[in-house]
Amino acid sequence: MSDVSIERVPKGRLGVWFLIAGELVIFGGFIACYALTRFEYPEFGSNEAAGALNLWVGVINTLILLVSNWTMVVAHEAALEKNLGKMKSFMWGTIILGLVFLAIKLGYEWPHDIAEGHTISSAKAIAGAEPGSEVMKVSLFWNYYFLMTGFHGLHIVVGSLTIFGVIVSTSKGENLHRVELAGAYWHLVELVWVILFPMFYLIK
Amino acid sequence: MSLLPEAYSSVAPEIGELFNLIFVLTTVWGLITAAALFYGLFTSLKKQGGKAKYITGEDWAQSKFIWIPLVLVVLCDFWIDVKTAHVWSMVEIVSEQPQGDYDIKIVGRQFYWEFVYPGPDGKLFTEDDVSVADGNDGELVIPVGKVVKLHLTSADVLHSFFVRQFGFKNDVIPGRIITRWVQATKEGRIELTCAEICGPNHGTMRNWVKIVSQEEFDKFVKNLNSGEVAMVAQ
Amino acid sequence: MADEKDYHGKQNYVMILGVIAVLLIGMVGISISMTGSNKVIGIVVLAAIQFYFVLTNLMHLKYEPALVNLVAYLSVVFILLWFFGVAPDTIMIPLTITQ
Amino acid sequence: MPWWRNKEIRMSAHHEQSFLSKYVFSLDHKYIAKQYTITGIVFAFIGGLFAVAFRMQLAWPGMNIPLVGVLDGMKYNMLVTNHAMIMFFWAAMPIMIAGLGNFVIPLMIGTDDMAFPLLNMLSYWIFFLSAVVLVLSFLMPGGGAATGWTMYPPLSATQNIDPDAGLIKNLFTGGSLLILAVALEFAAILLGGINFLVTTINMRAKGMKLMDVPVVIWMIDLATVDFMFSVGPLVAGAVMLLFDRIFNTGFYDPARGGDPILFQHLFWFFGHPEVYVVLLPGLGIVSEIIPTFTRKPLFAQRWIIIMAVSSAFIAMIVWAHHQFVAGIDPRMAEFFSITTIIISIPFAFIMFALVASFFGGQIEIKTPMLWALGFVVFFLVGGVTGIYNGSAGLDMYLHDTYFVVAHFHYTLIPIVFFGGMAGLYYWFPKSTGRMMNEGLGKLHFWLTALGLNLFAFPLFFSGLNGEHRRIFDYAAYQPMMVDWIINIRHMATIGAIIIAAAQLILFINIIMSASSGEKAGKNPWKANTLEWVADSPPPHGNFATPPSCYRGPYEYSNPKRSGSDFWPQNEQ
Repeated sequence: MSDVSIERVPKGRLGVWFLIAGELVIFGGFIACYALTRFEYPEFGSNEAAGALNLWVGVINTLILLVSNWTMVVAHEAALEKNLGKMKSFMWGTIILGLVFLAIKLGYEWPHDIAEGHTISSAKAIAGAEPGSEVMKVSLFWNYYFLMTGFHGLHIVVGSLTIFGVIVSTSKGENLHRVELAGAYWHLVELVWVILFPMFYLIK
Repeated sequence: MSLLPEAYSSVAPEIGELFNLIFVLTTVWGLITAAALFYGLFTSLKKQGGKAKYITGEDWAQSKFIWIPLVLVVLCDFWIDVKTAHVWSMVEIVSEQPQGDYDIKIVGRQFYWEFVYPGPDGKLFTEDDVSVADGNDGELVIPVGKVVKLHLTSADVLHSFFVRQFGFKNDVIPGRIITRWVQATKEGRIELTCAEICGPNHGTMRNWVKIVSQEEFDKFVKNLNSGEVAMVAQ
Repeated sequence: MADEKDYHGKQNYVMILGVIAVLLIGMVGISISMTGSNKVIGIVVLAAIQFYFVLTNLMHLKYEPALVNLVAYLSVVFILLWFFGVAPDTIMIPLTITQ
Repeated sequence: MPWWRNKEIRMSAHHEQSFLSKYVFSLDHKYIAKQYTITGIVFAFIGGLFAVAFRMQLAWPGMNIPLVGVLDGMKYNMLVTNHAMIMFFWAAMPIMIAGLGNFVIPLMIGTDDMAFPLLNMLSYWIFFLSAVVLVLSFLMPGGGAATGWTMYPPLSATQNIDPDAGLIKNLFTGGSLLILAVALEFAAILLGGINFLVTTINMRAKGMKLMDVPVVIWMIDLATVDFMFSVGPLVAGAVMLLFDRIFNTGFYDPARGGDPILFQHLFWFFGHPEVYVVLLPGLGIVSEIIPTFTRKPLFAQRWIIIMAVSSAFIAMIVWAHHQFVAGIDPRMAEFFSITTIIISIPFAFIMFALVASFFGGQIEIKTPMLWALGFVVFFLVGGVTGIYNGSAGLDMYLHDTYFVVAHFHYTLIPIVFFGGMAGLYYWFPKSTGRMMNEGLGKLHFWLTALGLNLFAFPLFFSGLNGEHRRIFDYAAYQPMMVDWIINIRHMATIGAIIIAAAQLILFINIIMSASSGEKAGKNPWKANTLEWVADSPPPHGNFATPPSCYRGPYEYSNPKRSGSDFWPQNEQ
């Protein structure tokens, strides 16, 4: 009864890939819904909606996430070389970069948007607005924006916790394969972001 | 006797034919399968000292007994598909619908139906449309033999416009106007119901469709325009 | 996992990240310069390439056996199926509000 | 390191387990299976009582129903909604997927436990949490959700909602909590499903090729795959619906540019494969039992598996046949109508193959076989009536009538109830070590079958006559108040009551047999698959020595085998 199947896939990796597939379908649901609505309403690109997002902050955030993925793969290589010190420090680097990403999103972008009156609970924004008017559709854009970036942020938190757990559980150099599994989950966050970023920031 | 209610619209008989086709095919297949099942069951019950045959069904000599019926099933499916496409496109696809003689807008509301008739200008979707809601003489009145375009929409939640004798139903959806057509074939007074759950009083959301002769219908329209039927505020 | 070490070949991650960063800059450039539908198309194409790059190189999908590839790509395929199944009756039907 | 990490400790049959780690937070797949199954049966009984309650209202309007009182429209809708919700997500899913899979997969592929025991336990306790949230949702002010189990917005997005009341108050309403409970339930089954797939792929006994894996495990894994790929959009849609309720967003509000149809697509993209998620394991159970009791191989086993795979794929592209009359694009509707009719082909093949398996056998009708026969016969009725609804042109008329109700009760009751009972009677000796009482079992079957047909068959005719669903009192509808339709309502109600009452026999049988049934040996049914190699009940760690597999699971009456008419997979 070996843990490695005829396809030579260790069970941990197989499980993580099934998990990733499930997550991809969930995110895919959100993304498809947004895309359908986006195609329906050009209003989503107006300066009140997508135009109001700060493109350059978004670019900086994307680069931060990219670098965090690089640190993660380096950590994985270190794990293959059984270089525990390097591995651990790079995983900490990943966590910190992830938190910086969150800090920028939750600490700067969201407050900035909310200060401009774009909140997820759009009751105030649409008060007295004509049904089906542009104001309404703009508020729908912000609903999607907060929902999906929030969901993505949630995955960054979960990923960071996972990596932290891996740091703890690999401290004595056992079950190093978990580094790659945590890494795969972390790359999922990037995978989703490379779709979310252009959808919200670039297609105006 | 037919299992479906009496047909009042030009499409209902077509739907009845489709039903009969499917009814015959599925019943025949179901009976054949059941007969085979019970035959096989009762002819091969456990006997003392008997030994079961070793049949894997892998080679053609054995598996042809289910491949050939399967091919026949596929043919029947194809038959049903063709007939279905015919009926469906006749009723639903807008480009294949006949020219309408008269337009009526039907608005589903919790928990009653509102019927909007064209005003004096004879056109729907203009200011002078006359709205007749449940309560005051609020039945849907349509002329017999004419193609009436029904523009279905809703003001709050999902409802479903369902007249049994017309043979079709359609959900009414807030934010959309769905156009269906009906050509009544005989006069009468038949029931209009809501077939999509729309809240606690869904069970009471019903009304009548009154199919009248052309003269009566003209009279009805005149009354509408002269305002004898009370207007219902939006 | 005994076979963990010889599971992957070495690859130059700096270059991969460089490619992704270049694609990112390209997308930003398109969104600033172009307009209309070619802008959307260009951005979508570049995003798809990025997606593919992250999936294969960062997530090491290109080293995984067929089974895992199947699982990963099926999830994308089914979402596309859903999208194109729904598109005809959300995009093409205009919304009209009844009070 | 923690004790569950250590395979040696975990799997040794003799290590001491505290009461908590043995029965409550157990990591043993057999106990988790029992937990799932028992929870499922309890909820099935609750859901059944709901059904009896509103059936009584339909038969005798305005009567004072015991435990429920006099129903009004709201209460009636609430009972209907939660009957469907409970039966699907808290009875069918835990019993047919989680309970069955957890019990049979490791035993049948000859391994000691699931791939991730901790994940397995986690999955059950998330499921338990979801069940608690579900029960809470009934107790909220304004009662539970009353929007139909499909939760179509805008109704479900606005019911019991006060936009100014704020997040917490709107979260603690029946509808919101129901959505939350469903989401938790999905998470639980998803974790369990990952576990099943990894276990089947990685931990098969030595020499077990994919085609040697018993059909039931193929079916469970296919169901899991369908679930995994289809549930995503609904999770997304449920979160959006929840936000519509608690954050006052406008995803499904047409006035704000949202679209109610979007939710229907999200829902049915999951909702249709969901039917196959519970159907395939039922077919699997039956295709285990039929070879065992006919003493001959399963007819065209390889092709049954291939057809099941293809049906699992087609099931993902038929979802919109639930929306023919929902105002979707007519051309798409034609496409979906064709795919829907096409899906009858694989299932026609499987039914033919099951029937062909009878011919030339030595059939011994023990209780499990009786339930399996019931499955085949009644599922035939449900299957052929599916064609009526699949044909778009006819569904225009039949949609949302009692014809649909009769159809899906004729599919789901055979699948979940008869299939599940067949499995219960078949594997009960393995899981408890004692046989179940044959006489009580047969009585249970005949009463249930009588109840089913009395309940569901007449509804076909009232449905064809246009009686539409979810009406709590037909007094207003004169065409629906003619005598024969009223009689049909009475018959259906009596049938439902008979089904509910018949389950008392099951409880008596389980309790009696588990305590004082006759001892079952290792292999009471003389079956081939690997679970019958282990002791009954299997010890912690299942097999004394890991078995290895030499041939397919259905080698009955093989002429090469002299002496006995069965040839266990693990014997040379």
